[in-house]
Amino acid sequence: MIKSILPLRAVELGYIANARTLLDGISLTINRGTFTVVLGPNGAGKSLLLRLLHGMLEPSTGTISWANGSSADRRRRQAMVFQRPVHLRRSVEANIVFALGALGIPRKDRSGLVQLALERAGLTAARRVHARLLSVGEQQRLSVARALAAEPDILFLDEPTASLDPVSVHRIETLLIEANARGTAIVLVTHDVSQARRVGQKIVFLHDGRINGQGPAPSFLDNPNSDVARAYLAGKIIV
Amino acid sequence: MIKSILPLRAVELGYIANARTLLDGISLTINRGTFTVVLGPNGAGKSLLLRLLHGMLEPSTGTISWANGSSADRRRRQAMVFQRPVHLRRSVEANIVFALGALGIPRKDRSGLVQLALERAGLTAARRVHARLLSVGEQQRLSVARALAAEPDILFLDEPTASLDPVSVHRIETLLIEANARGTAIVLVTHDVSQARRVGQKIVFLHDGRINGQGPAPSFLDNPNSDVARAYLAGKIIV
Amino acid sequence: KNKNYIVLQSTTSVQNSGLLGHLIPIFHKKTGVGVRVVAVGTGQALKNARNGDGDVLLVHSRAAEKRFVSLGFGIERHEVMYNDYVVIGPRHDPANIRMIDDIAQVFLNISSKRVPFVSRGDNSGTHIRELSLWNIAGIAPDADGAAWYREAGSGMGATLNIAVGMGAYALTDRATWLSFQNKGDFEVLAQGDTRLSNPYSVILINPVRHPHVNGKGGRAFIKWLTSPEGQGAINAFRLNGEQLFYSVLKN
Amino acid sequence: MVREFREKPYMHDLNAAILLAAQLIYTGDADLLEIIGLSIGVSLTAVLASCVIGMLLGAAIAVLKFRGRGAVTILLNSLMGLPPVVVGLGVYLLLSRAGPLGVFGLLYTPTAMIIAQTILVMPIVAALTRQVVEDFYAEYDEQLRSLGVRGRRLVTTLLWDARYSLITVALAGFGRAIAEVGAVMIVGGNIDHLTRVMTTAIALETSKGNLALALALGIILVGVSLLVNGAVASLGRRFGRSRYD
Amino acid sequence: MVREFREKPYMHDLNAAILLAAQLIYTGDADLLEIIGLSIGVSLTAVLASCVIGMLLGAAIAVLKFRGRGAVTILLNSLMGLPPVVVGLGVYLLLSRAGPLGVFGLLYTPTAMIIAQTILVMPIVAALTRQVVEDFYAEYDEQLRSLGVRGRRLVTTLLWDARYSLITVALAGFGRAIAEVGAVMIVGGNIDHLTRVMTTAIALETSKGNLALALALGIILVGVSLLVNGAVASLGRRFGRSRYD
Ligand SMILES: Nc1ncnc2c1ncn2[C@@H]1O[C@H](COP(=O)(O)OP(=O)(O)OP(=O)(O)O)[C@@H](O)[C@H]1O
Ligand SMILES: Nc1ncnc2c1ncn2[C@@H]1O[C@H](COP(=O)(O)OP(=O)(O)OP(=O)(O)O)[C@@H](O)[C@H]1O
Ligand SMILES: [Mg+2]
Ligand SMILES: [Mg+2]
Repeated sequence: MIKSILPLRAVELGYIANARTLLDGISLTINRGTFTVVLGPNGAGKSLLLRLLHGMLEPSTGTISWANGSSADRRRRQAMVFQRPVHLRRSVEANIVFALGALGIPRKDRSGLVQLALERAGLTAARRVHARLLSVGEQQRLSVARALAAEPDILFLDEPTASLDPVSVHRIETLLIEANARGTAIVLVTHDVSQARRVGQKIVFLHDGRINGQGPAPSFLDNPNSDVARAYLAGKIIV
Repeated sequence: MIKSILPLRAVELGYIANARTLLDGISLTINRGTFTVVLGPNGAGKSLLLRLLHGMLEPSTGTISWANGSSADRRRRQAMVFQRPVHLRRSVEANIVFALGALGIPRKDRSGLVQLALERAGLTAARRVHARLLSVGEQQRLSVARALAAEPDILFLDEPTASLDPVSVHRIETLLIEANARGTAIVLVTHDVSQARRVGQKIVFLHDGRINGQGPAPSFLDNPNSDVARAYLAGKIIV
Repeated sequence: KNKNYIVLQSTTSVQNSGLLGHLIPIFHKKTGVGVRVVAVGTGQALKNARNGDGDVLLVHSRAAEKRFVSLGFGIERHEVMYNDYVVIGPRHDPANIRMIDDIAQVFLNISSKRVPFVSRGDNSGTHIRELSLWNIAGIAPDADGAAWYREAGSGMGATLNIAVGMGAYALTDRATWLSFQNKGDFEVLAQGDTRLSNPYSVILINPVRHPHVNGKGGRAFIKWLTSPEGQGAINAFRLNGEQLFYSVLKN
Repeated sequence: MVREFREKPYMHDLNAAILLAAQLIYTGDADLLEIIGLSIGVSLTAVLASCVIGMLLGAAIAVLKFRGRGAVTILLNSLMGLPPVVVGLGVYLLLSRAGPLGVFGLLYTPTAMIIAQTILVMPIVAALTRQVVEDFYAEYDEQLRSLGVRGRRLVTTLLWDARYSLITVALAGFGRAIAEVGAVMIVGGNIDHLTRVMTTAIALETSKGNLALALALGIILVGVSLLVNGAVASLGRRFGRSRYD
Repeated sequence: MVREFREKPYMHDLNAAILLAAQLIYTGDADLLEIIGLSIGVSLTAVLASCVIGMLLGAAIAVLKFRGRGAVTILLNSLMGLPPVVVGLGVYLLLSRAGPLGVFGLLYTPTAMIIAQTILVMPIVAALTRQVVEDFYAEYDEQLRSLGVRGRRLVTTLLWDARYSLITVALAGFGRAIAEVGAVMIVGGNIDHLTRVMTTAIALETSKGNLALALALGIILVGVSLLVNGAVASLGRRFGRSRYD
């Protein structure tokens, strides 16, 4: 087992597309075992930021650097739950098996991990169902379980509980807190301020492509260090 | 202007796919100007029910009947916001124009309605952006604005605020309440119990493909007339 | 209708050898009538002509031509020229036919040595002649489903390509052979028997049956081709210094 | 063109063909240019006609629910295997003087060639379009039905949204048209200066045993295809295709 | 077969051809069955080979980022327009006694025909597969990259998920193979009882002027295509395709 690939250091990230500056001057460090919540209005650039950090897009400016590991390690030791889950045209179970295979998990370890993931997603009964036939919420749970399955060093989640019922929200939050306690760094995008309060250690507030205030979770949420964030938390931001 | 196509009457609806009974014995009436909220855990069949009512799927058993209108009227006088917004590969504005055209709105009336829809969605600045480049939340707002544009008799919404920031949620709720006040019947699926409390007149609780309790909004939520609903509202349902 | 051109349904040998490319400009210069050549197998040419798709025929299959005219599809049939058939084969001549004058003996040698022979097998003028030559030699080549006798079912050029590719003998008209480029180490091994003569005819497609036929232009073409001038032009055509076609007009 | 190269010594290998091709292009032989022009003209026209008919037809089959839809799809897929010679014969029988359309005198004209190639290419365009549009429609289906989009509007909307993928379909049709010889040979007649196109010229040279020249013409034909494809690609890029399209 | 119908009275219209086709099928002519068998055998084998190579190649081009990807795509699209006669000539030069592979004695054998058709069909399969897989990949791209799926695994995953759409691609390849005559004519030689297939038989009857018989054979060939397509469709249905696939 190699050392954790963390900390992740992003310096002055910027992203420009179609002549629009969508992200600008974002600097951020993610340490082992931390729990970061990214807040911000629709279109602020939260999903873009996650994509950059996860290596899905190349930043237009700035750099992203990891502390350890080959590029293959880095790929294998991080995971992301996308805002719109995408599943292969196969059964629920086969989707998890596939993901484990892709991550290089030895064949003998897979079946145990699959069981665990199915239980976590509450999909044990639906294991043979075609993944694309699941309800939206079930698909989202499958995504989260799949991402957690390989116990990554860092886990990016883009509004993973947006379509979940309250009980499922609670279960996912518990899973995240547990994983975090085992050392997985978590970066979570959400619109649910009370969720941020429940799970977050550090809040990053994004507005219009810039970090517009950040701080430790309870204190920042109670008393944000930026006007925009204060307005947002009071439910008053103009989109 | 023809009379409203409402009331909509569904009798003993059932839906079976791949030998699984997904909906069973659902009877429901939607009157003019009502606001119905459908609650229920992931996979309960909420989206399926909306699809059946909106005519996207044929029920396996039972009947759906409208009070008035030709089949073309019925299509034109109802609208639905799907759980996963789908937009054409064109600009934001062109998407709304297209929808209005499809609904048979005369050309001269369109541009005013487009302005209004853009404002409602908070997308006036993004009108020329390719719709598929919008953030998920923005796409969802576009869907809602598009559906509201033609002032339908009945509007089905499948978790329309799931990915929205709190301010946008508030704006959409206001728009729905306003439309409802103008006479549009609304059927809203949501996982947000406080949202149900804010906007709903009548709650329908769905569980495992069956209606498992229903009633007027505040009283049902405070004191549900079914055990399952009570457990769900207390955050305790086993999925 | 005043078309200033005729469509000539011709056999491929006169086209591929370049004869028509030699004759047509001379004719065009003299009369102002253009000639559009559709070069196909004799069978297809006759069929097209029956349907009225063309004005003049230039083919080489006496029996079929006579039938065509007797059925009223064509008029004014004239034999205009001839050349001859030859047997070609690989230089080392496994069947030992070189310099044999009697064509029947040539075919006997080939069949008795069971050396590969490629037949056109397409019912063309050349194919029919080949069959009659086997008949003269008293052999039924495809009777025993013999592997040495292959029906190519192709035009002359394609059949020659196959013969060269397989190292087999074949019967071909001399004009096509001389103008053929893919000879490899093949050469003419047997020739000269009078039974190898190959006469060509022109026929005007019957304007009574097919009113759109350009009778005027067609007649002009036939008249010119059979005139001393046209006959001279046929004799004058050379390919690599060799005369390929001989006029029927004795001069 | 023919005469010029007839006198070349015997050669049959690929190198000779490539050299010959280069030489033909370099000298800019007027006959060759005429033949290339006709090839492109006939095939592009046929493909255009095929796309107009075939794409509408294919998209309609993809989105409309009707009895026998499965059978029509199988038929369409089968017609991708229409042999050019058979199409040529069919068109010949139609256009022949003895045939029903004989009075128009279209046989042995470029128009006849266009008709034959259109019949040949249209099913290919339609069958491939059906598949492409059906794949797109899976995503749009409910949203468009919800909006009440039906019939002609549904078909054109999907064709427009699938336009970048349909370029490849059109190019497949073009490839089929520009390369085929059986149909144009029969209905065109390979008449010099009138209906001789690249493929019939190649067939002619092959039958003369001019294999090197035939191959050289073939190489040039592939070059022409490359040019057309390159032009289409750069047009496509011009009108920009983002990864979200 | 040939001899049997040679003496038929003059007929040239479609009706006669249809009648003749029915008669041929009814009598179950042994020669005809042999020819049909060879046609299907050669073309199916060639299509199988083309699919193995072409689908892997097409999918690889669709998903791998490399310099010159655009150029390769254009090349592939252009090669859909490879003229059969040219492919036939190329293979002929390779396999002829004087050619580099002459020692194997493959010329004028079914193997030669399979090789030629594979060269002809492979680019079509590859180019269409590239488009189909690229369209699918747009949806999967980020998810699969996030999972670290790359290289061979990426290619096979996408091919498997796109399998229903790729059936149409394979059928397009089959159509091309079963219908072409130029290549098999040159490398096969249309030798009776050895390399005669449906299309070369049709060309032969056409050159004899037996248009009705040629057309009848064409109709039978389309019928054969229908059977193959129908079989593929029913297999596809057997292994079920829901609307979510
Ligand atoms: N390639 C692109 N070209 C132009 N604009 C883009 C592109 N990609 C994203 N955008 C824009 O960037 C902005 C930020 O998008 P992003 O998806 O990161 O928002 P978000 O913060 O995740 O919002 P949400 O909460 O709605 O998910 C949006 O306004 C979107 O329209
Ligand atoms: N065609 C089908 N075949 C089999 N099962 C299906 C099919 N369509 C839907 N289902 C199943 O039906 C159930 C209900 O799906 P539906 O999308 O209606 O749930 P939902 O109540 O909207 O859930 P969510 O809150 O997650 O959106 C799910 O468990 C799903 O897997
Ligand atoms: Mg987002
Ligand atoms: Mg749902």
